[in-house]
Amino acid sequence: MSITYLEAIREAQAKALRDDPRVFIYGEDVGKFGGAFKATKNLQEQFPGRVIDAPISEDAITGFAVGSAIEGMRPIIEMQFADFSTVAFNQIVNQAATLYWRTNVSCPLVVRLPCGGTSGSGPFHSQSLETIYSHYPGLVVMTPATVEDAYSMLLEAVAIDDPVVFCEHKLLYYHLKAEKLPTEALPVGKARLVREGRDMTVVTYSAMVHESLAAAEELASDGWEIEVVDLRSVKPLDTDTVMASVARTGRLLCVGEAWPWGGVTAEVIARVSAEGWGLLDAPPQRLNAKDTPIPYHPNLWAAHRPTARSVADAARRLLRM
Amino acid sequence: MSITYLEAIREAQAKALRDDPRVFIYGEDVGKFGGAFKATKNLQEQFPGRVIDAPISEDAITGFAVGSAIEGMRPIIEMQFADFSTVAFNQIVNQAATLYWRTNVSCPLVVRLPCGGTSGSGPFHSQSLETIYSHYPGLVVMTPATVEDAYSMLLEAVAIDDPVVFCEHKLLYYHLKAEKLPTEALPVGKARLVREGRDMTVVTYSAMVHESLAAAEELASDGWEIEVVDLRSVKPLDTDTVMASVARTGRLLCVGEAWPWGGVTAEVIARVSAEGWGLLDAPPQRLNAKDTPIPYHPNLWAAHRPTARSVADAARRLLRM
Amino acid sequence: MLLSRVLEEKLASLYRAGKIHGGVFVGRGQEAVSVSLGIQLRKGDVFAPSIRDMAGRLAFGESVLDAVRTYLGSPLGPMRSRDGNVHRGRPQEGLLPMISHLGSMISVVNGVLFARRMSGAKEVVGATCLGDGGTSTGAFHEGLNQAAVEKLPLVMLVANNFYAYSTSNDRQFACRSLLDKAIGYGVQGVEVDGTNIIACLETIGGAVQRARSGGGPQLVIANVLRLCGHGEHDDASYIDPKLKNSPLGRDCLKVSEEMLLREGWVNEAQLAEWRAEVVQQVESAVATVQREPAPDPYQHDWTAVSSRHLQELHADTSA
Amino acid sequence: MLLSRVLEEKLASLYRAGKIHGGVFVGRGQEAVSVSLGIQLRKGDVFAPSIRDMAGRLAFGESVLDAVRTYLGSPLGPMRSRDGNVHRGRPQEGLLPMISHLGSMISVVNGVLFARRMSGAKEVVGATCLGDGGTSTGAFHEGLNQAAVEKLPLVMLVANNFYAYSTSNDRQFACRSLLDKAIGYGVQGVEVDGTNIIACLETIGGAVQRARSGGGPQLVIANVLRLCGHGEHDDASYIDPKLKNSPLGRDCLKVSEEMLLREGWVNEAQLAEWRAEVVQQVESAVATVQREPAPDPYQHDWTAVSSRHLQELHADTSA
Ligand SMILES: Cc1ncc(C[n+]2csc(CCOP(=O)(O)OP(=O)(O)O)c2C)c(N)n1
Ligand SMILES: Cc1ncc(C[n+]2csc(CCOP(=O)(O)OP(=O)(O)O)c2C)c(N)n1
Ligand SMILES: [Mg+2]
Ligand SMILES: [Mg+2]
Repeated sequence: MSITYLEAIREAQAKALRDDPRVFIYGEDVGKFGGAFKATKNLQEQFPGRVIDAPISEDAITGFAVGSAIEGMRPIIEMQFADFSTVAFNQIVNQAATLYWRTNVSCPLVVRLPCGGTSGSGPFHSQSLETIYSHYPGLVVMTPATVEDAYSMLLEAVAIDDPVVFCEHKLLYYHLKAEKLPTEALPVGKARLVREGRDMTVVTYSAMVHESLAAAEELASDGWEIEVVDLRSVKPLDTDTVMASVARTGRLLCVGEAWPWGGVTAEVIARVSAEGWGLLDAPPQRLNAKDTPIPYHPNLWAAHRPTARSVADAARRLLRM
Repeated sequence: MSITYLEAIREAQAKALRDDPRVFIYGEDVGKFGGAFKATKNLQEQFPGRVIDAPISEDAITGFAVGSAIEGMRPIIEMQFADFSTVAFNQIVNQAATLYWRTNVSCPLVVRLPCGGTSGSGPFHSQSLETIYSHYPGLVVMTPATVEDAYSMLLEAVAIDDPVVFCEHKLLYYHLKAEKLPTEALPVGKARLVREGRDMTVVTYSAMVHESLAAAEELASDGWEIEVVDLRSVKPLDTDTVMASVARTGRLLCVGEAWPWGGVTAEVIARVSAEGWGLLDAPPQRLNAKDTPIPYHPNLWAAHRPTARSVADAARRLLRM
Repeated sequence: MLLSRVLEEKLASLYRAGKIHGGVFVGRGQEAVSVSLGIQLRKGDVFAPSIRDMAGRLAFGESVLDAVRTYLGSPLGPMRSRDGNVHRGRPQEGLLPMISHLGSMISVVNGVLFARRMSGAKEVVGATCLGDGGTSTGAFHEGLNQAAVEKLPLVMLVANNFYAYSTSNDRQFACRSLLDKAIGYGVQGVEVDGTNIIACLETIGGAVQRARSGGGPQLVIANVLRLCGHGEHDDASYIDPKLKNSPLGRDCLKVSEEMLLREGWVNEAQLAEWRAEVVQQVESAVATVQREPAPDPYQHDWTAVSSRHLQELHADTSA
Repeated sequence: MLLSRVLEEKLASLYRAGKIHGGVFVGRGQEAVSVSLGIQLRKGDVFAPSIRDMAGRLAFGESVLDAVRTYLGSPLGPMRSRDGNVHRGRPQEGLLPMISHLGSMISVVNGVLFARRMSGAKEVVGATCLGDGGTSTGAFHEGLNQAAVEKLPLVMLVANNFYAYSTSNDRQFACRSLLDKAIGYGVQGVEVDGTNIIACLETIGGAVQRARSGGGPQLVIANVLRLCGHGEHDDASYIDPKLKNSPLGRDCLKVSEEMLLREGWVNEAQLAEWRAEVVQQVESAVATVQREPAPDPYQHDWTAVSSRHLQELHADTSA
């Protein structure tokens, strides 16, 4: 038996619903239909009254989740695509994110965002929005890269008392498989060393973990040992693990699928430069998507985001510095 | 005669309306009332039919501007507070910002955002939102720090063919004064060296330019010469001027009023670290607001954002590194 | 009503004396509307007031101290100096603290009501208020529609005071009456003269009652003028004198007092006594709060998430 | 209608053959509604179609080549491989390319109409389409209200096909008919049987005419079923068979053909000839586009702002 990233997300939701009567799911087409990506398939049947179709009203969907969270429920809301969370933006960053700070009442909700590019999806069904949510205080932003993390982090997202923006990568939904679901997991807030090496550290997250691992593999055949760190959550961001890795390797490349201006890669480099200056043997580098909307055509799309190829190229340049 | 930052903004709008029949102003209470901050005072009278009160519909206000821009108009829209642009977020980042790239038709509009903290304004009337707009491709993000720039950059914002997010700082509205309006100006995209020095570079923008200058003044009495760079626009970001300054001083402190995660200070440090590594004699540092909503009480507010005092402290620490 | 009026007058005078940072927003003239809602809500209900609902808040049970502490930024207030003026509440007591973005509390009330339904609570009502201008927001539309789809016991009270800040209704909407919106959501709608306390109590009370007994969402349009500026910084010179001089321009408090006198329920002396008592109550609250300490930023707990272990420690590397 | 149907059938078959990346969204069953709008718009009007408006687009003047090039990602298409499928248009010819976020084109159309009014253009109409689900968005509300306040010549056509993706109307709104929304905006509203081309032409034509002659915004509700999935990946098994078997489940194309035959305006042979011609036209467009080059990412102009000197050169330091 094997289980996909998407199935892990479904299983995590099923478990959350099973274990905790405060959990419910609300979103467009999440009910009988099981969601646009089938992440809630069969859940309405199994948990009658707790998996609820919403009108096309992302703002109100989010406000509704906040209200129920105030009352102690643990809502999971699904945006059909991360891109549509821009019309729920205000409720996420100003309502959910400020509640605890303002009132001392916590706001335990999970916003599931199907993120990231897939071929042919174009400018409005491909966005990676971790940056805009991480910038605002009050949110936890998770970016699982593996089937196991998709499962365990979603469970943890439901369990913690703060609003969580859960960035699932659509490209991983069907292709990424694991043998079984994990029974234990690193806590949220901890990055994971996914590959050891001594020549360079690649810090990355979400789908780019896999591109980076492929690049590391490619470089291994040239004799380079590349260490890869999967951030897992980008807020909080586990600077310690990053720094420890850079201390070993002396070189840092940050890779992200989001746009280049001011996101995860800038944040990681700013922290390492400020606090780990002495650890670096070469200037820290980064690789992001291009600074344009995400193109529709597969050729353009493949050139727009970092890939194993461009990560390997950037790594080679950095190794020569 | 002297003119305030706010009056400069009004004068720039008057001039734009006078010189270019394609310009019009649209926003809540901008008409006869002259806007919540009086930035459009008397303009409706002077330019009948071209200064138009909108319903409380930030999303539709922005879409309306996009439509008129498609037709060749040059709309200036006012958000009553920057914070309310979160409900126009989708139209700004997905409609306005993508139009040129998608269609080759440019989208010349200006979104005026009264930004930044003032004492007693609290979490929803104090936000500095340059980060979230700069992250998205397709927007120009201006952050004028002086009366002269408020005037000349707003005129340039109207003149250029792209959507501009114009971040005005409310704290500067009434207090900041100049003798007269400028007749020439640095082009948008160029940072300005506002104070020369050889010991350290402080890179900053908007109201923090003044806190940084005050800090530089304070340090001057200890014999330190601090160079201060005003970015003026944060997207595009003038890396060259920053780098040239760091080349002279060897030390970099970035100061911003926005929240710490991501953002202008991270972006500047990431660029300088990646491209100007050899120029630095010490780790680049930054200073931002705290990672919480902006507090209401003046005491808390003053501690939440960087001030001359905390900039000077951070600078002293960096000078010792 | 009287307490609300006196308290707000005091806050306005503190504002003029420079004792309050930020804005002061009062509900002068709208007290009959507001109190008629607040008074019909009970413990276990949920209420998300607007900026003009001092009267409704007090009637719902908010204390004068909570209001004054929030305005003066006392760390002992419910918002602990963090948020101010009208942005106060106690969510766990059913009083939701508004965020500024108009319309965005409606769906939050819906969520509370949904949770109550899930937990089996019965006869709960959720109420929220907006002005005429607030009806133009997307959030109003999504929220009211959501309540209708979920058949929630929501009372959506719109105080139509003919202006949104300076913007008159003709620049805000084009329907003949805001009441015409009810049918488009499939909710019941009623309209009332907001200067008439008896009418308000009846009409708003009826709506609350219908919501409580399963009648689904209720839209109430109360027509009234605000007898003040948008905030205390604003002289409201834009308000049409014709409206001011119309019956809608009457002061609901005066109307109420006159009625009480006319009906012989009170006499002038009693009224004066009430007022004196209320003034005393307000003055003593203000005096108490003014003696309270200011917040200390160095001792302040600067954490934005409640999961302490997930707090970003590296957030500000230099501070 | 016929062209639209044949073209979309071809696109669907290309999709099934794996020749199209991303989704294919068709308007099968809704052509009578869509074409009735497109055909009444003229040069100088502005049109922001929805995902189901192939028929209206073609009638408005969009070429088959534009559609096919966009779907196949040809750099020669109006979106130059950058955007795909239904996200196409030529703003300078009055055809606005939708962004995905439902409802957000309405205010854009308003802005175009406002600009035309400012420039003195007369008798311009702006039209845009949504489905039943789209009416739940805040953007719909703000946009329609804005048009009403500005008295713009907007035709807001809602194709009520009873489902938004899988979600049925009872989970979407609670008014009896979407038509009930018109009064709440102060706009005129009409409803029509979307399977009946004659009724559509008349009703939608009337709305366009009223908008053109100064009647202000018009809301048109066309009831109809989509005879397809939400996209071609969806089998639409959630659609109630009762609805499918009701008069609303009729195929407007068949209804139209039967009428033409019944009235004796055409015969079977002519119909077959038309269809053959249309198939030929579509096949030849597809063949042409399939021979066109794919975009070259290395030659591609990766600039998101039109002010070249303001392009961020440091955006990606390592690419
Ligand atoms: C989304 C949003 N836009 C703008 C504002 C700024 N604002 C605060 S109150 C107000 C006017 C509200 O008018 P109305 O709803 O009629 O209430 P009233 O003040 O008349 O009681 C405006 C524009 C806001 N709070 N929220
Ligand atoms: C704001 C927003 N949320 C969600 C979506 C995803 N989505 C695309 S089409 C659709 C259903 C639309 O239903 P309806 O408006 O009835 O049109 P129909 O597909 O039936 O023609 C949804 C939910 C979207 N495009 N925009
Ligand atoms: Mg009002
Ligand atoms: Mg539909």
